[in-house]
Amino acid sequence: MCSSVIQVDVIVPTHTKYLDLIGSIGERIVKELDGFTGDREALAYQLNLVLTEATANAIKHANDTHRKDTVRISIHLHHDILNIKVYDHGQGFDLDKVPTPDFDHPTESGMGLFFIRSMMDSVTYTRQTDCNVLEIIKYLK
Amino acid sequence: MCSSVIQVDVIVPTHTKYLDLIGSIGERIVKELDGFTGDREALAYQLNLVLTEATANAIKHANDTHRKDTVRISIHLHHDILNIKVYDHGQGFDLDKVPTPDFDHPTESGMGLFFIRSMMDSVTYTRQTDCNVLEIIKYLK
Amino acid sequence: MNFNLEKIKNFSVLTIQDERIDAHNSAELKEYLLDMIESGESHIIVQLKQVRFIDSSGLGALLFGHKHMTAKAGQFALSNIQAQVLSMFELTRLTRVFEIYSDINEVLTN
Amino acid sequence: MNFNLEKIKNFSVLTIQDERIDAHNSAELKEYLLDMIESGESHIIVQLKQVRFIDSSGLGALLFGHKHMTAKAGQFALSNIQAQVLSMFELTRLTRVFEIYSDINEVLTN
Ligand SMILES: Nc1ncnc2c1ncn2[C@@H]1O[C@H](COP(=O)(O)OP(=O)(O)O)[C@@H](O)[C@H]1O
Ligand SMILES: Nc1ncnc2c1ncn2[C@@H]1O[C@H](COP(=O)(O)OP(=O)(O)O)[C@@H](O)[C@H]1O
Repeated sequence: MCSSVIQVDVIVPTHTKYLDLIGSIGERIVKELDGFTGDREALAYQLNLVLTEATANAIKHANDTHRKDTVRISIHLHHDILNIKVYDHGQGFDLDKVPTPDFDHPTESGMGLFFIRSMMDSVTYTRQTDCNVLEIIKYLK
Repeated sequence: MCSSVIQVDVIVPTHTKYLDLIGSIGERIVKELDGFTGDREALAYQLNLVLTEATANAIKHANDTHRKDTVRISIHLHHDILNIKVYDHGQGFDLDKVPTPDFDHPTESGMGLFFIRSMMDSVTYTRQTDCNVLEIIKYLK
Repeated sequence: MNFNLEKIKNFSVLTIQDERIDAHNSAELKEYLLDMIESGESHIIVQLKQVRFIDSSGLGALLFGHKHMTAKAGQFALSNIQAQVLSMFELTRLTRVFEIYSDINEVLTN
Repeated sequence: MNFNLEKIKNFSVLTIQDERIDAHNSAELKEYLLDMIESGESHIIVQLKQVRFIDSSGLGALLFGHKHMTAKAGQFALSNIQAQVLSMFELTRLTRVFEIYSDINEVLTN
């Protein structure tokens, strides 16, 4: 237990039906932000979206039959820093190689990480020994 | 990571302003129950209430200045078993000695554990080396 | 907590404008009721139409109002309680203690 | 996903009756649009009034409908998009791709 103001850890089966739950929890946490002077509704939407996109990626692109088929998401709010981690057990990927969508020739997929990057302040993906972590940070002030 | 269907762990400061968040998360989880044939709205209310009462008790009755002032709540849904744990770092109490409210002479307090016991199937309170745990179980079928 | 206080006939109608009464705001409700009673109100109706959720401390706050009011031989009524909230009163047999009306007009037109 | 399909004048108005379009139900939306197009509908309006939330896969499903329809020289329009949802179209410049109406009557009365 560290001095995080709010910490929510969720584990759900790797199934898209749980995206709504994850997104809603994120949206709900926005209500608890003290002293946030920005557009709360926009932030609630953004957090819902970012959690939805990141969790959907862990479900879609990181299937692994050897591990338990669950996905873990952690949301930490520590003062004005919002930190989201989404863990997967797939083969991993190189975040730096994911291109920005070509807006002149839009395609049906490939917009998820673009949204995450546009809305948040820092996005990293690291391969650890037993899992991969997509870490997303947003500074609220 | 075990085979829990849904697992949500929340840590918040020991402040009553977070009761709503905790209760709302519980209420939201009820939406995800597959194949629950009972009254979903009533169950959502009950879960909200039970989480609110248990967390409020950890905040009100178990203040401890030596530990970090946070309260941890875990909600596990494993098939048809809903398991709630609320951790506190106070001096603890004897759950068996808490009397049923006297309905002929109602008082302003002392109804929280009565609600928890009436609505859930099993309630235990155990002192562990580093904390106390109120564990609540509800069988959903 | 957000309240709306209205004088209708000889009643003071207190409408709770929060969806939730719990340990976070019940002390404020208690204080507000105490202030009303001490300032001489003798017919209080608490309208709970907007309240979706009440916990044991919320019931306690209302019981506090009821006790103080009846000690002064005044009237303390509750109205427009939502179904799930009402079941909390039923479980604790508080339906026998409180004067409860399904609609505020039932009290006002009596 | 819950849809409501109505024929108004020569338009097929598809109203999405879910508040949320995400990776869980976007494939169903795609299939439904494909079925409509393959069965010969040539003027489709997707009404999004009730949609509070859309993710990238939801935008993808609508883009799929747009592409298939325009390939057949048909009309594919969107209407009544909520503000937050509209901002997703703006961020991806999809406002330049889709025919978007703030109200369905704008299309119907043209
Ligand atoms: N957790 C992940 N594991 C493996 N690959 C991933 C993961 N997340 C994203 N990717 C890769 O990055 C690409 C871009 O992701 P994204 O922008 O979300 O769009 P989409 O999921 O629609 O393809 C994906 O197609 C996939 O190849
Ligand atoms: N986590 C706890 N730590 C210590 N004492 C507790 C705890 N939870 C409950 N209690 C004791 O049990 C009593 C009954 O609790 P409850 O039925 O919730 O009513 P209330 O909190 O209104 O007194 C409390 O007054 C308190 O003495």
